Amino acid sequence: MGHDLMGQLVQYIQSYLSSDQTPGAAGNMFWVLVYILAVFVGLSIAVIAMNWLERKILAHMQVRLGPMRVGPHGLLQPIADAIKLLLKEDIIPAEADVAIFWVAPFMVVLAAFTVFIVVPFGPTHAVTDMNIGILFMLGVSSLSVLGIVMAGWASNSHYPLIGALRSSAQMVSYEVAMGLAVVSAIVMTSLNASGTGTLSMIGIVQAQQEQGVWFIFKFFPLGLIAFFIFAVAMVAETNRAPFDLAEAESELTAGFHTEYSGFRWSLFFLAEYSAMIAVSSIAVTLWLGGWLRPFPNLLSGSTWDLIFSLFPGVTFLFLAAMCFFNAVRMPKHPFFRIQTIGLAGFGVVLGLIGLVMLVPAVRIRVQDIFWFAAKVATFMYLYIWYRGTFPRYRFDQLMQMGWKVLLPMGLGVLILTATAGLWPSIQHSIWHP
Amino acid sequence: MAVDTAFNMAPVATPFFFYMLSGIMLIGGILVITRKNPVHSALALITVLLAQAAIYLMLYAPFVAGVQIILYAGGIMVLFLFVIMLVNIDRAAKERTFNSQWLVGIVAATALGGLFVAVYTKGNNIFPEHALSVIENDNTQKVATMLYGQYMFAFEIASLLLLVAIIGAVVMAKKRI
Amino acid sequence: MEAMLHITTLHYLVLGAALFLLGVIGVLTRRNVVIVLMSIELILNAVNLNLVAFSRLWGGVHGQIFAIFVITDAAAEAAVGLGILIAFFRNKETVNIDEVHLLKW
Amino acid sequence: MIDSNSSLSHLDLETPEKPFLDANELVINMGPQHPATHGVLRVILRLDGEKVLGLECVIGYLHRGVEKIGEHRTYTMFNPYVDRMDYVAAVSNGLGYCETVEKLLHVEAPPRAQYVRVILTELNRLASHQLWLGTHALDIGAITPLFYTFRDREEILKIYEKYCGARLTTHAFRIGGLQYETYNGFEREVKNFLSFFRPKIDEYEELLTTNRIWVERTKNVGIISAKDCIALGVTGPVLRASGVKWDLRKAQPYANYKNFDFDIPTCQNGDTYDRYLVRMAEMRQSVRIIEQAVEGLPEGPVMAKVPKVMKPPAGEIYHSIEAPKGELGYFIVSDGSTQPYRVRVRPPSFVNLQALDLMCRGQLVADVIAVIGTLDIVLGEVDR
Repeated sequence: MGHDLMGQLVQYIQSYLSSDQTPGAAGNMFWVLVYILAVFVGLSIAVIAMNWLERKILAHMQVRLGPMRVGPHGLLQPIADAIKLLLKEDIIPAEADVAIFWVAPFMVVLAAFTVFIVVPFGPTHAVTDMNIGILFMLGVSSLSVLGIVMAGWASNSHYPLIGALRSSAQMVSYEVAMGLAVVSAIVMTSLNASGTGTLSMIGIVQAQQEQGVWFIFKFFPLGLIAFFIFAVAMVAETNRAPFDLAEAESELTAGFHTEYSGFRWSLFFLAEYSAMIAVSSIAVTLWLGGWLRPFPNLLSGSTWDLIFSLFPGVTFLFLAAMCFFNAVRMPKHPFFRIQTIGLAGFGVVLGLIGLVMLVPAVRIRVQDIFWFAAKVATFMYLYIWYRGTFPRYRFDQLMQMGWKVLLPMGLGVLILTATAGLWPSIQHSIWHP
Repeated sequence: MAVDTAFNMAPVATPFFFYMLSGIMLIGGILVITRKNPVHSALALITVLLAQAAIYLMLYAPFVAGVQIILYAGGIMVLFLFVIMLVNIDRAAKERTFNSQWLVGIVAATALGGLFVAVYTKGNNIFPEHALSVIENDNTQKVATMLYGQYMFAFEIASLLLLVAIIGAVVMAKKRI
Repeated sequence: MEAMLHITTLHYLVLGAALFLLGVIGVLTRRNVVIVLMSIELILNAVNLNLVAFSRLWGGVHGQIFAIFVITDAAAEAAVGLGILIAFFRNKETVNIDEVHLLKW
Repeated sequence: MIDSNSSLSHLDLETPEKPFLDANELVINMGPQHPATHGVLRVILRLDGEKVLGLECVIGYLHRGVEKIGEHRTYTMFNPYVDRMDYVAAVSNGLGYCETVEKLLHVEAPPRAQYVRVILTELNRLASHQLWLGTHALDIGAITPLFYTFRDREEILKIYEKYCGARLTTHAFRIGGLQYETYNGFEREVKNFLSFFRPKIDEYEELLTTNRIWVERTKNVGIISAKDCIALGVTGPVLRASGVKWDLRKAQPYANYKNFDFDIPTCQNGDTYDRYLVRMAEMRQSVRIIEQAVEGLPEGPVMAKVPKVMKPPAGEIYHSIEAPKGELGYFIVSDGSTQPYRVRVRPPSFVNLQALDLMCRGQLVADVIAVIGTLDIVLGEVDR
């Protein structure tokens, strides 16, 4: 009986492997849990990596080195920071509304992490494929504003309150422009034989695959403008420079999380970065072809497929080579011995991952994830770049930008996209009434 | 079970989720009307709204669920919180929570509740026993077709209503226009 | 027990009725205008729940569309209501509904 | 101090504007611990939402009683203290003090000393403006210029360190001239610095001058008219950005600025962007002055004949110089003893800070930060 149960369990687990659906759609709870765990772990690693990368890239933009002490080239700095944050005293201001003060960071984190259950890392690499995928993502990510408002209010202090008011107004207004840009991409999905569009994240990417063009290039320059609107709105939505008014350091000290410290503060930090990844995923899915590799039409054929499928492994091998190169360049001093060994060890790990990714069975499955991640990483780099380049907008200018520039632009693009999509039939009805 | 297929109203573990969500909603609703601090009330109301969105999902109405989250939880409630922060609640916190006619209110509500109970116990069998089976996947498409087809006029009226509401709100809230 | 385990339309209706009653009690008994407005939202949501449950019962989407219109209404109502609240607060410096007893001040 | 003609009567600084939502006036304490108040300035902001109805500066957190200390030190001993006032432009402070006492003593520093003083003071102006630019841009949200300016300011500080052994509080000048002859290669290093620095100004401007957000954030922010500037006694780049061509280096030439050929940059609007432009142009002019001074650096002694124990004749003197931040004046009363009877400093930051309330009325919170940055205050000088 016990053996039978085990057999059934194994069969249940294996049954999913042959299906070509997401685990949520296939209804396989085991793989749903596996995927959720994978997404969670991957996201945490991405946030840690992003933390290090932001400091390093920003530092190099600003003629300095950034973290260098903890681990080789400061690689262990995020971990050291995490330990520091967890060990810090958890301060709750005396006059704070304790219950809401507690709930707020969890609300923000919840909103930032929940959206990832519909993000399609590949045709089957998503926790589930919802019929209202994009609506769900926008909706749930808009919940984080509630957490921010609560955090600002519960702190019972003026700077957090102003920060919270600023960010709530900002996020609500930019959601409108963002929504319009998203709608114009969704209109593009309906340009197929049956004339029905889709809100499903996987469906949107598949529509781009079927139409043979990424939506950013569709109806040039309409797709590009819609993408631009979204790209601006998403920076505002995540409260990042140059729209970081809510946590403007020089004005409001730290905005809505001024009174937070330690673990709770780190939750805000985590939420901010995962929200950045989330909105970038939306942009990638809607306009940049999601998991599709570049130039699927131009460079088609099995040879090109093979070459592009080698990219993930080669990238990791390249990173490993960089590690070895820098390990060799490390100063030959006993003080640096551990760091050199650590860097080389890190290179070995990266190299092994790269080698595993070159195995045919693996590389077919991971290449989608790789292309998706690479596109998202581009956005992450842009975020850092903005931060290094732009001064901060003022509140009224921000509102002006949202309501007087992006919103009319979004409406115009939506109307023009719809017109362009219907143009063949309009033409038809004009010539053949 | 034979009933199961005919009663194809919801996916796995529906009773559990239904009771959990209704519990959350009822507790949240009670908190909304009893909390002294409006921010706590708003938090409770948000919980109610989110639980209700989940119930919409159980009722195979994903689009309404999405609209509920975006509009209610992400939009209207933010407006509420915004206004609560704008108006000074220090004084409100010191005052009585309920007004002098709370007894009248309870009695009226009880009477209304009695009416509901009467209707539901008497009229139970006017509803068909078996819900029709629907496909979840084209819900959005169906809603869209209906909204821009049969209900086009109502849709336009709603947009006009929103316009009027915008102007009204601005006129009300702004001192100098 | 059997009736408890099979979730029928009636279950949703009862839930909706309960929420509706909570909303009514809130509207009738609270003094804070903001919470009165929230109670109205509660009432509207109870109605929405019924509409969607019926829509599920008949297998169409008419009820859902009605629910969407109700949500639109709720947004308009909240905007205007809160606008009035701010105008009121500016003049009387209170959010107490008992003090709204003059048509002109 | 203010005669009846240029009165402040048109400035109603007492009554703040009526708030929009009466009950909802928000009072915020910005500082003394705040990232954007440049030290320990405390600004009590009265806000309506984000709009500033009025503000009040609370100063004195850094008060050390420099003026009082002056009454208990000999003239020579007091010299290092003035470096600690505007610690960003310590050399200018020293120049002002030394020249004042020299005037009181009726001695004049020899030409070589004068030239070296000009070089060091103008280098100091560059350093001060660089620090201003970096922190001002940081306040407005551009974090990168800070690191650029600090990188280049380092080169100036290196020259100071080589010349007098100190980087910040230099104590470079002595009453009657200089204590040290310049080191070997001083001229070459200054010239190298100039050729290194000239493209850097373009680099800063490239980052900011045409940056859309920077322009939007600074144009029409914190406007102050020439009339108000004069009424409040505001001097320096703030005054010049409002259109008044007033620079003590030209108006009342000291050291030997009259030998150098340079322009006084001015702008018309008196907003934050204009003040930025004026300071950037001033940096270029400073480079010009240093160039001429290094070219024409005469030979000769660096110290005039001054008595070991200074006993200036009884009397009083007011002398002012154009410090990077505006008119820096010293008023010294001598009773004929070795110690001054009274020392009074007219620090530019202190006077300019008065304009903060006027410039911020009706602006937003974010503009207050920009205006504090553009006034270029140093609290060490405000509080003394």
